[in-house]
Amino acid sequence: MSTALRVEGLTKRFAGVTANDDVDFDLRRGEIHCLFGENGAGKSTLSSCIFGFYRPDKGEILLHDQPVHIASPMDAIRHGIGMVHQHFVLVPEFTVLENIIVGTQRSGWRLNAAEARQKLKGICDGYGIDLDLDAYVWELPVGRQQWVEILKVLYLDAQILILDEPTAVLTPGESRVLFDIVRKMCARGMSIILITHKLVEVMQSDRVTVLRKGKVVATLDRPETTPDELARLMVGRDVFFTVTKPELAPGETILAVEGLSARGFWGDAVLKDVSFSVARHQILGIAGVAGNGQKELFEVLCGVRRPAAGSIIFKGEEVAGMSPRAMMDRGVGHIPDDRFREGLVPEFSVAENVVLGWQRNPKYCKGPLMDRDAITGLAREMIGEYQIATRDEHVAAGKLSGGNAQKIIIAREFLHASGLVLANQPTRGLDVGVIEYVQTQLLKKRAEGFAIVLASEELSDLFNLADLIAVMFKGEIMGIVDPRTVTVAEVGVMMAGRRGETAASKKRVSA
Amino acid sequence: PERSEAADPDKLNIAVILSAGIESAWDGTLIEALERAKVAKPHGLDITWKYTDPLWGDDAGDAMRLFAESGEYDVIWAHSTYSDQVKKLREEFPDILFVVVGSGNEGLGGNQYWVYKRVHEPAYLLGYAAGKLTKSNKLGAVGTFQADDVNDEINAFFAGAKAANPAVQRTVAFIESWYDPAKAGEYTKAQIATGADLIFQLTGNFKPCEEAKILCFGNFQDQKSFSPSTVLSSAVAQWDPDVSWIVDEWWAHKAEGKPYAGNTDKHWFPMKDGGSAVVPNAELQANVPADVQAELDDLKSKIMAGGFEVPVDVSDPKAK
Amino acid sequence: MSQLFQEAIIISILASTIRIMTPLLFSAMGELITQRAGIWNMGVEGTMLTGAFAAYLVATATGSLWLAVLAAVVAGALMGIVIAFMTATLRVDHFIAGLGLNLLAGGLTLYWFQSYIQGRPQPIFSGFQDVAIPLLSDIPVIGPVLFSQRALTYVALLVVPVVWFLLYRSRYGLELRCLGENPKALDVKGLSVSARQYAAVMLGSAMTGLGGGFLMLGFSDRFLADFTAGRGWIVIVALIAGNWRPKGVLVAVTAFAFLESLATHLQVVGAQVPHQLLLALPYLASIGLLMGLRFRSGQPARLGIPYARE
Amino acid sequence: MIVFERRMEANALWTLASFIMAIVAGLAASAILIASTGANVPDVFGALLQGSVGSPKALATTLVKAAPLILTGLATVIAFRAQIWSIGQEGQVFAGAMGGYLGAQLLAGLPPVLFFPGVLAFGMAAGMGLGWIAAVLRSRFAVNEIISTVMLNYLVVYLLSWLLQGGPWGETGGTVAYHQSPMLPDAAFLPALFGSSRLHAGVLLPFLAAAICALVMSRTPLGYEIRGLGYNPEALRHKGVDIARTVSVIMMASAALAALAGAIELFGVSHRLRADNLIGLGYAGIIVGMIGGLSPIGTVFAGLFFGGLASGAVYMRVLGDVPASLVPAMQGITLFFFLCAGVLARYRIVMKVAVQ
Ligand SMILES: Nc1ncnc2c1ncn2[C@@H]1O[C@H](COP(=O)(O)OP(=O)(O)OP(=O)(O)O)[C@@H](O)[C@H]1O
Ligand SMILES: Nc1ncnc2c1ncn2[C@@H]1O[C@H](COP(=O)(O)OP(=O)(O)OP(=O)(O)O)[C@@H](O)[C@H]1O
Ligand SMILES: [Mg+2]
Ligand SMILES: [Mg+2]
Repeated sequence: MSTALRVEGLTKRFAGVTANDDVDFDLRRGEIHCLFGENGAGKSTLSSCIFGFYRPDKGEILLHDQPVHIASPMDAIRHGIGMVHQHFVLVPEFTVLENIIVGTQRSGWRLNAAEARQKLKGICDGYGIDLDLDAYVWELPVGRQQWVEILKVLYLDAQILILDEPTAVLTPGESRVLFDIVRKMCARGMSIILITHKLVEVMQSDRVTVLRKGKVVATLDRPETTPDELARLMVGRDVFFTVTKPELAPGETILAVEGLSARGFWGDAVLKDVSFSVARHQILGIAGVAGNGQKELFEVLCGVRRPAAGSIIFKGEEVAGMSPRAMMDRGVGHIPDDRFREGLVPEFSVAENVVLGWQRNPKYCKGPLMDRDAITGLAREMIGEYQIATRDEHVAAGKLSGGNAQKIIIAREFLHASGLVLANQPTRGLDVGVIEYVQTQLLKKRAEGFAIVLASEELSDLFNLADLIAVMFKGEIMGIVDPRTVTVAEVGVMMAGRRGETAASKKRVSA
Repeated sequence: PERSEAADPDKLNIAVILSAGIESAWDGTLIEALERAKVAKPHGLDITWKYTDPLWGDDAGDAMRLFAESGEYDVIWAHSTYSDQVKKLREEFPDILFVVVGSGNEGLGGNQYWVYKRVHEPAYLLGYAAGKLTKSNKLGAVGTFQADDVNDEINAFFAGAKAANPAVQRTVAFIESWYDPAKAGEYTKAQIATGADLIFQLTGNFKPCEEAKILCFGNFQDQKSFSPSTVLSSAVAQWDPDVSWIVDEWWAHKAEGKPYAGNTDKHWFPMKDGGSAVVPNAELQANVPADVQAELDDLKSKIMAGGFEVPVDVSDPKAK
Repeated sequence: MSQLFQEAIIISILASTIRIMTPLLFSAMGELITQRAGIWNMGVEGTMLTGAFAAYLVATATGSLWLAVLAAVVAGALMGIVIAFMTATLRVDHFIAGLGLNLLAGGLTLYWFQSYIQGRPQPIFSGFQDVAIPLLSDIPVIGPVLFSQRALTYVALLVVPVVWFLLYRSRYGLELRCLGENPKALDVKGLSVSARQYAAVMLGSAMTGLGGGFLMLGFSDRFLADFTAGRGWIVIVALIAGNWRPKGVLVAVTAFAFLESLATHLQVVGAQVPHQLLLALPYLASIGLLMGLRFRSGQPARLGIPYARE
Repeated sequence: MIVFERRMEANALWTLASFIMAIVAGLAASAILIASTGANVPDVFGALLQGSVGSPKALATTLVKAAPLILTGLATVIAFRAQIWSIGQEGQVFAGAMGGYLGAQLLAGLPPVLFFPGVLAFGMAAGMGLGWIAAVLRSRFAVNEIISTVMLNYLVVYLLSWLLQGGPWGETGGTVAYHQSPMLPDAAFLPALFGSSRLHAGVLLPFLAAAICALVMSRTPLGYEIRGLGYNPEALRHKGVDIARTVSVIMMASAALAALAGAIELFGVSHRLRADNLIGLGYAGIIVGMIGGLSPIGTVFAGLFFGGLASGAVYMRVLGDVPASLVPAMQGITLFFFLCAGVLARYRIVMKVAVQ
């Protein structure tokens, strides 16, 4: 196989961090080459340098063994390099078609959509992608938005494709479709750089390059390695993929939800008649494809969204419609899914974020002033206890990698909650080391006697952790099942809208 | 008083604090009067002056103080409501003659003189002509802000019109801005739309009259140059008697040792003393029938001779 | 009051609405283009003032009104370069760049004006006259309201569909809106964000300057300090109230102009309330109208946020 | 190739150097402007210096001019830090003076220790009323605060005009009204700090206010919430902060500061209610606050700088023979160079060999 692209001695520094340190890397024609590494290891930075989006401080890029000068994405595109960025680079207010053609037309006054439509039809048919080109992107579920990103690249005739965590927002089914398509691309001679944290996906590639702290640790042929080895290379220690969950008898009911409904901005029903209950020492898993009401459910439970109907009994008290403040004061902890938007103030320091929401608490105040010593003390304690990788407690939270930012939220919520923790997608986008850590922490709280509501698109999370799994579809609960008695496939069917057996829950509730 | 016996002064240097800018009618007419005084050389004086940009409040006070402390100025002519500032200075500079002008001032006396300007007599004459010339029996007046020395003109204009033609209806508008020609234009056009066929224009925008091809009257300054085809006549302020009054007072103090005795009440020079005038636009004379012109001439000579007094009415002018 | 309902007055109210709104419309459409490109230019007042002053200088110096129009456009575009340099190149806070421009323009125009007239009587010019469109202007009510206006009024009214077409139907418009919604989407395709922002701000500011120039050339014969008298703020208000859409902005500007025209006529027909209340009416009513309206914000997502790649 | 590279940490010396360069460049540009009209540049600058810092009296004037600007600047800081784009400082200044004047009518005769705090409180309360209206319009009716505050500015100006001309507060009698109220009694003049100087006691308030603002912003829960609201209101909402209430508090506090500016102008400077010494203080305050980097201490310096320019303006006009409008032009020019300096300070200039 010939080399499609080679990177030699690439170094990229940001103010203060060396994100890539003398990286050597090569991509063969027609292969899927996985970049694997912890959060913050420098995977996205390396990709962006190849794509000409960042300018490396040192190093060379060779295409087909010829040194090339890639000064901007324009050059990269000209050389047939395309990139799907880790975070969507889409315009929600534009249609799919507009998102794809914006900036690609080089002549003429009028928008020439007809021609583009024709070409896109060809691409979609060729790969079996089904997407309404005239839908607004804001109307699409996140999973579908990823297809828009991929179409953008294909539309520009890329031969080398960089996919930065494309499956983070995809359901397992969608991920499978994506992999089928990626393999088709390889068969057509395209070469793929794939970034992912999911070992299942890594194991479907041809070769793997492991990055740690900006350096290449190893490049391995996939058949010659194992997930355990990769994880060890990545973190520098052994990682256990299944945490052990002790059997615990559920205690008294902490949270009982009955007939809960809620409406969206346009008055549409986003939650329909949701009922469940969680007890002490119990984790209720919420399964479902993102956008099926999980977010709204958590918002109602933590008080930021008003329910339209129904009751929420928390420790025997009706709390439906109470403010977030009231819920927090009653001991409800909330780990939101959008950590940098809802869970943290990125510009605030780690210390400031540790007391977010508790800034008026007398514990952290001295008279009318905030007690700096108490707050930094607490922050240091949390940094130690939760192993938050940061220079010190004064660093802005937004500067931390996703995993470490998530730890701040977990630390804060666990510290202040008593009784109930609501965790929505706590492991999304995290590397396996951190996932293991988050899972351990949740189990620790369970053992302490908390009730936990945990939503995750990773069914492995739920099967590892949950005592019961409620499956949501279009704002409704399709059924509540016992993970010990159902298979992943059965849950998958319910996630697609088939009503399932709720015997397990009934048994427990009546018990 | 001692110095004055040594030699009569031959120079008079005036510092002028402008309130709106040389391009405005209020300030521009003063400078014109000073120009004439310079040529006329009262008491053989070489009159020179320096003026500031528009200044208000304590900035004006600071400027006056700088002028006063420089020792170069004999008269500080603050051309609007500045008695609060003069109050803080006049005792410190007893030799300097301070002038404040127009409404809103306090008559302090001593070395503060209070020049007042009323142009209501010419406005009455314009109104009289308007009353005779109107066909719709409806007249308009557009002003900037209400004030004592604005209201008197508008009221006199309508009083004149009423005297000439009891059927006259009036419409009045204030734009609450010193400088907004577009807004002034809309108010004028609105008046024309309500049927006004002659406008007393106090905001200086004659375009609407040009477009509607109607006649209008200028205010405070001869404004026919702005719109030769519409400005039939203007009620003009003339500061010459005021300037010469002040020069005389200063002279009497400087040369004859007479103590300053500023007025504490409003003091204005009527039309007969040259404090104001009607300046018609000769090119539009054909619009005024001979009999109307004769009546106007008659009325004017009565006013000039003191046989007729135009009442001063400073109440809020309202549409009627 | 009943006078208000006479035909002549209704025509006058409507015609006045058109006159009040057209200069604002140029500027608002200019600011719309600027803001859709993600630049929150608070310097509308200063840009309009500079356009008006440039128009005045050229009109009095050359006597040519169309050269004066050109001058207003060029002056506006120059102000646009200043804003673009501050926001796109230096990535200074958009608000302060615009407010600074207002300060600068207010000071410089007055300084140059005072230096220009140097104490002599202020030169004046004779501005645009109404151009009645044959036949159309004879239609009752609509004719005098819409079809006997200044030539630039027709241009202003045409600008709305043109801007709409530019934004929604042209290739440039798609890229321009993309600047405001997510400039990174252009950047990752290798297109220069800042070059496009310069172009958009210059075009937008040129139109904003034209608004000031039209105010001067269409409705005045001279320059005065603070000539635009706060209209730039009304433009910004109209843009927000119009939810950043050409049609919306047109409606907002029209509504404001209509209220102002109505207040004008109320004072003139002698409504027995303090005239200050009538002058305040457009502002009071605007707030009232906006309290009743509620819509999903059309504010460009990245409006006012300086774009940096790293 | 010479490139600008972002600095990790600010370097104090380089920052200082950047700002000195800005001042020099601003002065150079102003000199060109002055020379363009034929005036003598050294004379003009000399006059400016003399009028701003050249004598105790000039310094006093600078302080008196800076005082309201610092207050409106602080009002801007508080609102803008929370990303509340209030343009209402102008109207709030007016409201402060109007409220103060009303207070002076009602509290006349009280001893000074009660009278002055009382009338200032009246002024601030009037401003807070305006701030509250804008906050309610924003929170309850989703009216953008730029719109509401701009509109309220107009309304307040017309209200004052009516109060003084046609309404109850116009001066009547001997000296007929000219958009001003009668003079306040001497007892209502803020006492002078040093004998007969114009330096009234009110000029201390902005400094006190700035210190309080600095403390509130950096050390109190409210300041924490203000900053947080500016960065990420959504996270605050999720963490139990009542956004509507906080916005009200911020807008009212901001308005109170701006209103205090109007009140001290009334009781310390003009001693009668009139518009012309209040016009522009609010808009200038926005610029002062932003030049001050939206920090209370920076605002004090920016306010003093603007105050100095304003106080030097008259000298420049009288002694230097240039139009007083040179000052806003100079302020604008310097502002732009300051902005450039602010950017420059965050970069270092390095020689670099281009990567191939
Ligand atoms: N624009 C930037 N400015 C400053 N530092 C940055 C920037 N982008 C990335 N970094 C830092 O560079 C390092 C590498 O980041 P990068 O995004 O490449 O990691 P990654 O391997 O993609 O991580 P993840 O798995 O979380 O996406 C991190 O320490 C990150 O904080
Ligand atoms: N990002 C979004 N999220 C939710 N609703 C939206 C979004 N964008 C638009 N809408 C709503 O969808 C509908 C159609 O939006 P669109 O912008 O196409 O309106 P429109 O009718 O084309 O407006 P105009 O013709 O004035 O441009 C409107 O009700 C709009 O408010
Ligand atoms: Mg990444
Ligand atoms: Mg649309």
